[in-house]
Amino acid sequence: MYDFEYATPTTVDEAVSILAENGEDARILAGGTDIIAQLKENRRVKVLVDVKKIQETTALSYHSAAGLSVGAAVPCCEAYETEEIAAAYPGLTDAMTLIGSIQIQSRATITGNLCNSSPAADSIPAMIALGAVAKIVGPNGEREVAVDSFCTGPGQNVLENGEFVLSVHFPAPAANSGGFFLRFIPRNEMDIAVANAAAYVVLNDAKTHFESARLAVGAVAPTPLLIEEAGSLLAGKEIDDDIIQQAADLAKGQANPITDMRGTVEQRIHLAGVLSKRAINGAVQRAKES
Amino acid sequence: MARKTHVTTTINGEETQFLCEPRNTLLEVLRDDLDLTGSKEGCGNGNCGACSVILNGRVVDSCLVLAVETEGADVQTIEGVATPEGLHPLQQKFLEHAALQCGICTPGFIVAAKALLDREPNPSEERIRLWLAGNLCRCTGYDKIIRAVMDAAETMETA
Amino acid sequence: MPVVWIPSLMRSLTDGKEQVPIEGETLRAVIEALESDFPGFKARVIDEDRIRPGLAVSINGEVTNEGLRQKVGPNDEVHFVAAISGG
Amino acid sequence: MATKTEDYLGKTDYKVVGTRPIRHDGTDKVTGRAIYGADVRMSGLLYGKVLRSPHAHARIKSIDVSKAEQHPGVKSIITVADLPLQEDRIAELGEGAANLTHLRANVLADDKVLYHGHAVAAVAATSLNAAEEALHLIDVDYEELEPVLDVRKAMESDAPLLIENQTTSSMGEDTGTKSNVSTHFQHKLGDAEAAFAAADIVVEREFDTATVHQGYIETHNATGHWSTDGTVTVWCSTQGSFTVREQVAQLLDLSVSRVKVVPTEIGGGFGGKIRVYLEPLAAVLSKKTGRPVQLVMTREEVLQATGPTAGSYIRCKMGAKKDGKLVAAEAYLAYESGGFPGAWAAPGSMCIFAPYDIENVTIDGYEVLVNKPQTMAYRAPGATNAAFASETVIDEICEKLGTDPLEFRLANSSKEGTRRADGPVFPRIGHEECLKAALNHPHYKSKLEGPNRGRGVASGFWFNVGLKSSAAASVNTDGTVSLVEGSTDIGGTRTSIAMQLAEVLGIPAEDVKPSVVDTDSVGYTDVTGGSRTTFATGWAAYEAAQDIQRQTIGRAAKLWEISEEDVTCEEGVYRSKSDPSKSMSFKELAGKLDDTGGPLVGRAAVDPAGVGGAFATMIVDVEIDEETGKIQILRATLCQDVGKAIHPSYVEGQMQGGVAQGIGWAINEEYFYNADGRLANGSLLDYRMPTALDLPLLETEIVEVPNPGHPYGVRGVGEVPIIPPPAAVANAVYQAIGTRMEVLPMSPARILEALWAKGNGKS
Repeated sequence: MYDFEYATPTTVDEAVSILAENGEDARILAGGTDIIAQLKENRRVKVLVDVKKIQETTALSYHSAAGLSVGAAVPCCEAYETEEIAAAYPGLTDAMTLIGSIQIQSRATITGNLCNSSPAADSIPAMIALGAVAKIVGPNGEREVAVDSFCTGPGQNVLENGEFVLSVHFPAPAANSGGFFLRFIPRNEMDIAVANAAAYVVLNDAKTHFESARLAVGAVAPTPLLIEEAGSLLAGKEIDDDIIQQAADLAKGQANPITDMRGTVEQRIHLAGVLSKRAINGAVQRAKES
Repeated sequence: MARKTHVTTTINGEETQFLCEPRNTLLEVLRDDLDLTGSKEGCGNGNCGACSVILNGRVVDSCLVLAVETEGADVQTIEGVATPEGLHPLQQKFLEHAALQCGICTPGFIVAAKALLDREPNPSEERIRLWLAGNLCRCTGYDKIIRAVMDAAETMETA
Repeated sequence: MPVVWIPSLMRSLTDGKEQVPIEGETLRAVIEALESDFPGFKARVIDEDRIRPGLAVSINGEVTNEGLRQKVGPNDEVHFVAAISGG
Repeated sequence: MATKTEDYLGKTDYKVVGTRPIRHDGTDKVTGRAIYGADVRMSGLLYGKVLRSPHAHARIKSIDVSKAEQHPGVKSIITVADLPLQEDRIAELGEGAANLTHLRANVLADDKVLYHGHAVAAVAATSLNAAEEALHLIDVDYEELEPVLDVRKAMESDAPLLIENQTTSSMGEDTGTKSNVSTHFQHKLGDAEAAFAAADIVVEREFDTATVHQGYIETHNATGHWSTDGTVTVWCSTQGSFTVREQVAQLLDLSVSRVKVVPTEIGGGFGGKIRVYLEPLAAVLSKKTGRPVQLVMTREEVLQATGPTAGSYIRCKMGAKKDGKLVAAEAYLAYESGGFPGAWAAPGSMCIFAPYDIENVTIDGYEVLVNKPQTMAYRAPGATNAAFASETVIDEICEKLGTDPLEFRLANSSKEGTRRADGPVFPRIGHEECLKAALNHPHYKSKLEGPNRGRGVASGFWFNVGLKSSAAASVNTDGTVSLVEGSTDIGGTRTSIAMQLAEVLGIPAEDVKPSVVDTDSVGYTDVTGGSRTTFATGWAAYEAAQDIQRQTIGRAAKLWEISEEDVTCEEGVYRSKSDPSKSMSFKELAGKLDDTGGPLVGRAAVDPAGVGGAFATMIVDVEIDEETGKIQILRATLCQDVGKAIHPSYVEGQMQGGVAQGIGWAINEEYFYNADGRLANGSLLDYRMPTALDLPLLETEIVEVPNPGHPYGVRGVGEVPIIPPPAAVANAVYQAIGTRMEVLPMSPARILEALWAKGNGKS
């Protein structure tokens, strides 16, 4: 590992100024599960900015009306072990309980997963489906960016020099709603998604029709994708296999994957459809049980 | 030579101070500076669990923690699992069930399993398998490990 | 008389014969006898007065650890097989 | 008095053998106290790192270390020029033979690098980070060459040559033609061609298997100290301290007595920790710096540059009569040996048809250079690839005949007297017993229902080996016995060896104190490998116990002032035949050693024949997700003839571990190389070994057909369990989805393609 400096700012301003001053040479350390692994692969960093001492990053709050706010340094396990959160956001919980191992979940954060901006990130489609918004702080103050437009390419995102994500916000779940996330991996744990999918559906009171739906897929394009057309298609429709299949086919249609050692183009496109269907079905099931 | 940071932490119940570079992982400091070589490095990037330690009550891969991050933290390693009175039930059951062959993954498994039983005294087989999926064992096929953990949980419940 | 089974890739030396009964009380004597009947045989199985590295000799199914000194009985079967170690 | 082998073999009332004592080294291993290679600490220790080739195939034009030498903390940098030149000869290295120029060029590349990760230079520095930084400052000028990664392409006459003067050797004869094929051999029994012509059913298929790694969790390591007195000490995790001694001595032009190897605890090996990689580097770096030097590989280095097992291409053809008799078999096995010659097609070809009594067989084996790391043994090396082919073909014959696959195997099984394709005749073996155990197993009798589910079976054979072992035991005055042996303990063998000594002396296993010691402290002992440790080192312990017992009888006679002939010993109790009032236990006698002649030591060195070959039969149930192609293992059972299980828990452990590795090989594990020959998945994230969540509880059925060649009937258990799983899983997959899988691993992508080819599953 190359040498680097370690900074522990205690305020947002302090962190922003270190980041702004060092530009690309500064990286954020929260859970460390990506950045430390990258440093071991000889990634060069001048200063590692540990944001865990900034109070806002460790805040985790949930209100049934206001929704969920997850600070940038809140590890996955802390979020999913909070029963109300797990109950209100099962789709997010699915993702958080799948990221790496228990050991990884003890440290890894959804903000880190978001900012690493891997096309195969597990929590990003889950966040997109739930309509999550990232709160970004930087030299010009705060701004909010929807997670569905946060990533711009593999490992790339909208963060500008000096900016970092302070927290991620999730709207309160609607009545009769359900979320679901799943991925396909060759093993049953400890793997990078060949493809993944998340769905969030809101049903009518009778739970026979979709009121609205959001479907997102990952690892099938340079960034995780929100399949907006799937949502438009499902809204107002009666729940049946055929319409769900059509929505899943829309995800397949938008998939634009690559072939690598983890999967082929054909396999990934196919899986985008399979997983989308399963995600929507899973979300519907949960909405019906809600 | 990079300058070193002074860190004060609690390791296995004892206040411990050490000097480290920012780039030193907790695993390196445990092994190379504190002579706690029970935590093993199997992969260095969080994929095998051999370096598992309990950090502030949660099991982590110490290869993916920087030592400087542990200022003020509480760290439990495999060396702190047994007491002068004897082995922890998990350790005893690992021996009785022959749940180790080469033994290199064993400290990580015991630490991770302890973290589970500390939280959930009566986990199912499936739950144990999920919890321990981040700990690779290449010798046993996991069978005897799973049985040992289930038996230890039962013993601790009735004790 | 002991019978030597000729490895298939060496049967060109023995006019295609798969098995050769041949006199000899030790492995060395057996190989020398084969050499005199089938010139070139010895060099294929012996290297510096030892059985070639990678090769082993089996007498009645038992790999010998006595090299060329191995006693060979009148009813014995002699095979040249690959030396096996394993993981 | 029990002193003869016959007195022990086949006994049903062993007191120690067959019990399950807690292993002697257990507490150290569950508390983190056990010292593995990377745990060795000493004053003045320097840290070493190895510079590795980024290319799969390149000529080294120059290496410039001058910048790196100036880097703070760097103490020494070495290249191949620092290793004595070796003549091009084959040396016996205590574990098979090796060409010394190749061994040297593998440790540090000579004029060419032959695989991604090939060692090029090594640095010793005051810290690991300093050593690592220095690596980036070494300038190597490479001329890149075209890599060849596929065994069939490498065999083509116009393929790029890895070793330019390499020719093909066929049973001692050199073809003289330059080729990547280093070895061709052949086994011929009967007339396969004629028998195929007369067969009613002939099945032929082609198979490919990927390169896979042993995947031990502990990475390679070595700590070397070159003393000013000219002796070298090496601490390392190895399967064989004596072969490391031999290899280091040969590579450094030292006599073996100048090298001492201290084997630390070892974190898995499975065949992969026999060849030296770091040990000579640690020694030379220590010589140059005057300080001890430690090198520890990263996981990526292990995957890139140690010895995985061979990828292969296999053609297999078998023929049977309508009445269910196998009459002919033919195989063509081409195994990758990696960057240097020496692969595992030989044992593969000797095992491929060994479970069956077939009168007409032709087998051709080829070992082929490719730009991958030099392959190494992996648990029954070569046999798993081979059985994947033959056991799949047999399954298809059973299907065509409409016969139960276990009944068919039973009807055609090898037994005592069956001639193997490579010539020799089997002694007493237990394949039939394994098959019967499988037929009668509740698993096989259970119903498997549900869509996309299938059950498969397969058998496997492995020779096991004997080789040399030594042991010495001293009797302590408290009645315990301290046992020293040279077999590094990877899976509880201290205990299985100690138990064999305890059985003779009639003392509890716990009263034996076994230690694995360095090469100066015990007689020569071959590697912990070849399933030989409990067999051969156990035998040495048994003999050492006999040596003790001969002496204790003398001591008892002296004590009682009677003749030795008047003393009997049964299960640790000494009695006078003529005077029943005289009796005492081993422990009591041990307390009286001082009065009867002083210390008592027993010793033995063995090189046993009588190795018992081993068979295993597996039953496996799978379920396939039709939409994703993923295989889930529902249930797995292995029935294995172990001869005699000395410590059944660790026998089961070997069976389960082998099955788990075999399942990993079957469904997910493989090396991914980019087109330019770079390893893309050098991590445990993407080299996908099974996790706890990927396997069910693994059922074991220990079959005991005592090996008449061993005092207790031991055959050896470590290797054979890895052989059946890939074929058994493939056969189960066929039952589930109706496609014969011909490529390992049967990854989800490959299963999905198979489903698509049938028109299934594609949404």
